[in-house]
Amino acid sequence: MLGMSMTTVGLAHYLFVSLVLLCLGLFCVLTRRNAIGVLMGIELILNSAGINFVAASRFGSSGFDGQVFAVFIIMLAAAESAIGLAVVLGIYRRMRAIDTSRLTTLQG
Amino acid sequence: MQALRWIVLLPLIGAAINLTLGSRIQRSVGRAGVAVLGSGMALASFAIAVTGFLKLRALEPESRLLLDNVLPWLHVGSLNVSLAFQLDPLSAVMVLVVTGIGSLIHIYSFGYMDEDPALWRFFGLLNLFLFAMLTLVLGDNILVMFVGWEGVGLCSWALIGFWYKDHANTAAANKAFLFNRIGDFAFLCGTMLLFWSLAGLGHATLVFRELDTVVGLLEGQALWGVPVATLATLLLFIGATGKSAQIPLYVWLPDAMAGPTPVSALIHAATMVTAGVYMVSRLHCLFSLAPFTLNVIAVVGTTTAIFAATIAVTQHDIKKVLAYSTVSQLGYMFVALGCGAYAAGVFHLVTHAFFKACLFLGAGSVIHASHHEQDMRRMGGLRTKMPLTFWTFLVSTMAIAGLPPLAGFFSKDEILLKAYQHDPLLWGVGLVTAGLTAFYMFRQVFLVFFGESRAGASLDPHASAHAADHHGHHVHEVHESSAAMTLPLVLLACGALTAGWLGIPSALGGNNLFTEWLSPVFASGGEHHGVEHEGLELEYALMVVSVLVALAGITLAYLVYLRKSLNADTFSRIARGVPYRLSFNKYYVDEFYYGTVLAGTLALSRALGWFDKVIIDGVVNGAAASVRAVSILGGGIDKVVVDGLVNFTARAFNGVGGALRLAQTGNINAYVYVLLIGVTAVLLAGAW
Amino acid sequence: MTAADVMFFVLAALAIVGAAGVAFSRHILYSALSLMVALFGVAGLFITLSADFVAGVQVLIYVGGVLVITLFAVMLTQGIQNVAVSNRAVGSTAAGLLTTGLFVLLLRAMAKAQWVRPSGEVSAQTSTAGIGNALLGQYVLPFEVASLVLLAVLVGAVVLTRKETAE
Amino acid sequence: MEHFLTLMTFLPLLGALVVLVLPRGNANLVRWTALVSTLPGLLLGVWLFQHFDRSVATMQLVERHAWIPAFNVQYLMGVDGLSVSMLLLTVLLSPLCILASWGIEKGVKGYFALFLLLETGMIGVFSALDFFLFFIFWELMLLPMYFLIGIWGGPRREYAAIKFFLYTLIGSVLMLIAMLALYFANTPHTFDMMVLMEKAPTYSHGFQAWAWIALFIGFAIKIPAFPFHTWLPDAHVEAPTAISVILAGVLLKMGTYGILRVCFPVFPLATQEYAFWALGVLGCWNIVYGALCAMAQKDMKSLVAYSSISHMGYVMLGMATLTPEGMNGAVLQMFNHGTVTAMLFLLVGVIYDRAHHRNIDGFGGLASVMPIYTGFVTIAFFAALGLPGFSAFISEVLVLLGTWQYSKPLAIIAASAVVLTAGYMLWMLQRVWLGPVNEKYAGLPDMNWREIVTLVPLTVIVIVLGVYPHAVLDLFGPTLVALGDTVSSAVPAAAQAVLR
Repeated sequence: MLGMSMTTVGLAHYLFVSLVLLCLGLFCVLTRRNAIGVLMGIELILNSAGINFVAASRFGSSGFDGQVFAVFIIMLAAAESAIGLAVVLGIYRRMRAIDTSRLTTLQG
Repeated sequence: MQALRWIVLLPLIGAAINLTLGSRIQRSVGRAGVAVLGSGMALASFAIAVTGFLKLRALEPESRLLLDNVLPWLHVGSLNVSLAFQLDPLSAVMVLVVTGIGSLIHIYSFGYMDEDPALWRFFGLLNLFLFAMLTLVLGDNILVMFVGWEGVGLCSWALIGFWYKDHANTAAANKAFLFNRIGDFAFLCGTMLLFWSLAGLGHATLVFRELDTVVGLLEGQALWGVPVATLATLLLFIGATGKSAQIPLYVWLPDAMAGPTPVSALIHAATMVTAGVYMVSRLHCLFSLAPFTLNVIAVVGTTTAIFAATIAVTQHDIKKVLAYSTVSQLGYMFVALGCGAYAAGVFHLVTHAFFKACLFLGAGSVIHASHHEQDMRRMGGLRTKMPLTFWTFLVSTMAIAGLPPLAGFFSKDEILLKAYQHDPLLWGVGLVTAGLTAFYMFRQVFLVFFGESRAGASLDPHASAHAADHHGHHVHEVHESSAAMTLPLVLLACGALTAGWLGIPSALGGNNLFTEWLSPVFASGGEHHGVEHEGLELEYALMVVSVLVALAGITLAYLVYLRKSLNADTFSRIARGVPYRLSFNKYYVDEFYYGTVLAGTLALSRALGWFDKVIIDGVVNGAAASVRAVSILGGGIDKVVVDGLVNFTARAFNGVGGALRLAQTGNINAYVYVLLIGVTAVLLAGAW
Repeated sequence: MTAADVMFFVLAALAIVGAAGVAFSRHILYSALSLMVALFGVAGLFITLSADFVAGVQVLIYVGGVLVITLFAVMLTQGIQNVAVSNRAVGSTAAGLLTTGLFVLLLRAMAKAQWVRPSGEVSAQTSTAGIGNALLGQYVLPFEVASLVLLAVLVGAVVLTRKETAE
Repeated sequence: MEHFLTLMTFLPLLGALVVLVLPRGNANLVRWTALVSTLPGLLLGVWLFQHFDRSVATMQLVERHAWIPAFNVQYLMGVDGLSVSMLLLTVLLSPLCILASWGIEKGVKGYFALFLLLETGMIGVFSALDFFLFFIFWELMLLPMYFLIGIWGGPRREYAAIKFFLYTLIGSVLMLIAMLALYFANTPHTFDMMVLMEKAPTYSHGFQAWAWIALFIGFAIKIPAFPFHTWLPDAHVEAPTAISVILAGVLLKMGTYGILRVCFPVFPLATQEYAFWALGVLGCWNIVYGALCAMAQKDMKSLVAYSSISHMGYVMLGMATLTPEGMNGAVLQMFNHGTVTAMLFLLVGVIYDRAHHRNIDGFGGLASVMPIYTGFVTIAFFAALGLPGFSAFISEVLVLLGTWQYSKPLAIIAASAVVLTAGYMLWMLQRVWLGPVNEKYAGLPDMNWREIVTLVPLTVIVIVLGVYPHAVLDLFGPTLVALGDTVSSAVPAAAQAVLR
């Protein structure tokens, strides 16, 4: 199945793990009503992307490119969570809530 | 000659200083400061003009031309125009009149405006006017002339409305400017026609001395079936009727009397209004090509002359009488031009400048002394209280009435002679006008200076109560004006007495210096010298007739207004008073113009304004209607259909937006849903 | 099955379980802790991919940084007293269906894809030096941009969270 | 000066960034910074004025870099006489407008940053030679304008801003379509305007026709030509003073500039075909219609707005003639209208700042209250009604002269507007400034130094150009002669074949 054997761990394994993480992250983003929860879901999605990069780098022939991108992803994730959480805090301070179903000021 | 530009520039500098820093000068140096600056510039300009004149006279008659090329102005395509000034015998005459009389009026103004807080503005504008007028007469091409032409319009506007707090004055100012502009519009069209017609012949030029040589080529050219020369001259003449107050554009001039009296004297009697006469004489080569236009000019001139004279007979306002008299006299000048007697027209222009300026200043002196009373029915008996004013006024009145040997006699007779040679009918009308002129001018003299003082007298029921109140309390204060005012009066009266001697015709033993001086200019224009072959008898006869007619007019005035042996009312009741009312109400021309042209324009403007706001902005009925249909279908009746297509577009966007808005829940999760569904759909489409 | 493979399966399980915890936990604090587990798992996976530097970064930044601020945020927004607040999930069914659908789709895409294998066996190299060279060589510009981004984030975070002055 | 134009274009943007990072509390610092950041542009403009080669019609100071090579989009800037005059106008008006905006209190930083962004957009439009770049700058201008009207405007600002935005956007869409059509009409595909011009003879007649009309409508909205003009009075009435100045002084010129820059050289045949109706007759109609509508207005600003419509008609009419007189007159009129109308709007702004309304019938006798102000008003009004001695006279006379040769009836109708213009200008002057003093406004202070400083340069220019118009005329003379020749000498491809 999918070129995945129990004996040699290859690219497909990693991709599978990454896919599971992605889907869980998405699920998290979709269902959470807590803004911080949503952010955590995004972290998961980013991590899954990171796994993909590093795996591709390991099993491909493009040197360290993948790893470099993984580093960038981590960096971006950090930036994103810092800002995201700051925003959440700001919102909380203003509206005393971080429940996304109540944060609908942007409704058109 | 470089000095020419200074004739023009000095008044400009004076104007610039007075209009910008004048109020400070007036505060720190005093009223005399601004007056000296203004008058000094005018006098300096006059001095340069005199030297220019002397220089010109020293030259051979054929080569009398001084040029000053200041600056290349416009050189685009085939248009090549410089800011350049020229002094030839014709412009020399004009310059001397403008700067000479202008200087005197500057001096007079210092006395007349002695109570006005904005003296600096007055002198600034007077100087600006001199600048514009001098540009007009010195400009060496039509475009530079046009600068002056419109410039004098501006100054006239500003000076008529000098006392701008009174609504009537500003209305008169605007009226003057607008009627002038109508003329300017025609002038511009005429210029363009002339320019392109000549350009088509390979001589694109607007320079007068070049025009003189090339306009002959226009013969045989036609536009829309009309000879180009005729069309162009007609258009230019309409311009002249605007500036020189001829039918049909004369109505602004009587209203222009709202300005201070020195302004009326300088601008609306002596100089600006003669611009049309100057322009026609300047372009006489062109006008001579168009006999039809000349006939039109002669007819318009005579009609205006008698028309204005009949109005002047019934007016009560001392300045209104003079204003209509000016219109009438300008008509005379145009008669001369129409008869091809350009020199005679210019001669009358010069003499008229002297006596009419003197009359206006005299009237101003009276008005000033009687504290801005202008109604002649409340004057009278001023002869003894204001002797200098009286004598100068009388001299000028005799001059305008055409009594020998005063200035008006010679110039008017020359015109009447030329008119007779051209068409006896013109002469007849001119003669009647002369009689009327003598009558109404002496009516004025008798009413103002003779008899008992009627100061403060109540008028007929038509007069406004306000005027009576206003004048009740200074009955006794009338006295002669100050030297600053009487000196110019005396000088001008001397001019009115003697200016005519420049042009004593050969029939009376003179040699008509004036015509001779101008002959190099008009030689090329085909001026006919018809005097010799008609014989001297005719000339004498005409002179005698005209003097007799003038005396008759004076006698009538004497009988009616001084001896009172004839009652004025009997005249005004002729034919149930219709002629009197027509004359008194100026033939209702103003009302006619207001009712048709002005009201029409305003109505059109309002209609278009409405059209723009409601129709265009509400665009196309169809679009609006369709929007309405859509909104009715939608269940709501829309009231704001008017704003139309624009708003329809907006509404369409709004509708789509409203639909899309539903998607815009503001809920993050919902957005992610949409995103994911989209991604899945793409994957489904791609991968399956 | 080598030891490395065992390692992989253990770590993968760790990551997936952690992720599931994040996604399904009812308590936001538990979610955060599960996230930590998942992140550690991913870091471990990086090691098995001989990307030791990335793994180090992952641990340092994520576990040490991101997670800590997340926890802080949780505390700050909920108040220390009642951390046991809801982390309720709504519309799980629809979301579950959608994600499952996506999962299947992507899995299928993965299976169908023609993976290009490098010809020779790729040797695992020590990555730190290589990444260092790459970062300061080929990727120097993105690296600098990244540093700017971080700077902006720093400033932005400060601006956003500072005490609001009266306006 | 290799990057002259780039420098000129983007210096204001730099200023905008600086303005944005300034502390919020210090409004004066923001104002001064904004003013200072427009000054280099002005200095560069002066340099350009002195060093611009007036004898040739070719592009100068050209900068060419590949930008998006995949689509052959270039960063291509350059100026000829036409653009130089417009650039000068822009850099001249910008600092004056900043001075005129001194009284803005709401969102000072945002206002000045947007204003500087707008300046970058305007300079960019006038110097871009790549159609794509031109379009980018064109759109770049739109956005700040929208916000400047929509946020800092009068009571109906949102309506006016949206109207402005929608109108201009429709124009942009048409322009975009024509631009892409041109791009694909050439192989290799290109946006390079100079190449587009060279290839002009190869475009088919049908293509020229519809593309010309699309472009024309796009530009006509900006001019604004009847019947696309109704956004203008609304936008003017609602916009703050300085924005009105920029709108009338520079933005309207972009319409006519675009026609001269794109429609004329790229589609000479279509220009020959449509110029009479689309530019000549419509321009003439604009002149008379705008003047009559102006007469009916009750708001000073909307009166001036309609007078703009009227005056821009001269530009269209002059362009239509293709004669050197007409075209020079048209471009000079663009410049003069920029300065004169700027004066008018600044002056209306002065009274609006004091009385907080602009109702023509609500004043009276301001001349006694504010003499200096009235002096400037008189100069500006007489300049606007084309009095000789002021700059607008020269351009109007040139346009009329050119038109007379082109079509006499049009010239006569256009010339008749001198009476109408005098009518509404003087009438307004009489109602607001002359007459008895309205006691309600007897205590208004006269102009302050800042206001005088904004008006004096314009006054000087208006007078100097009336006496020595060649200071500006020389800039674009050769360019326009070349342009006129290009258009009038173009012959249809079929005829070309016969000629060969």
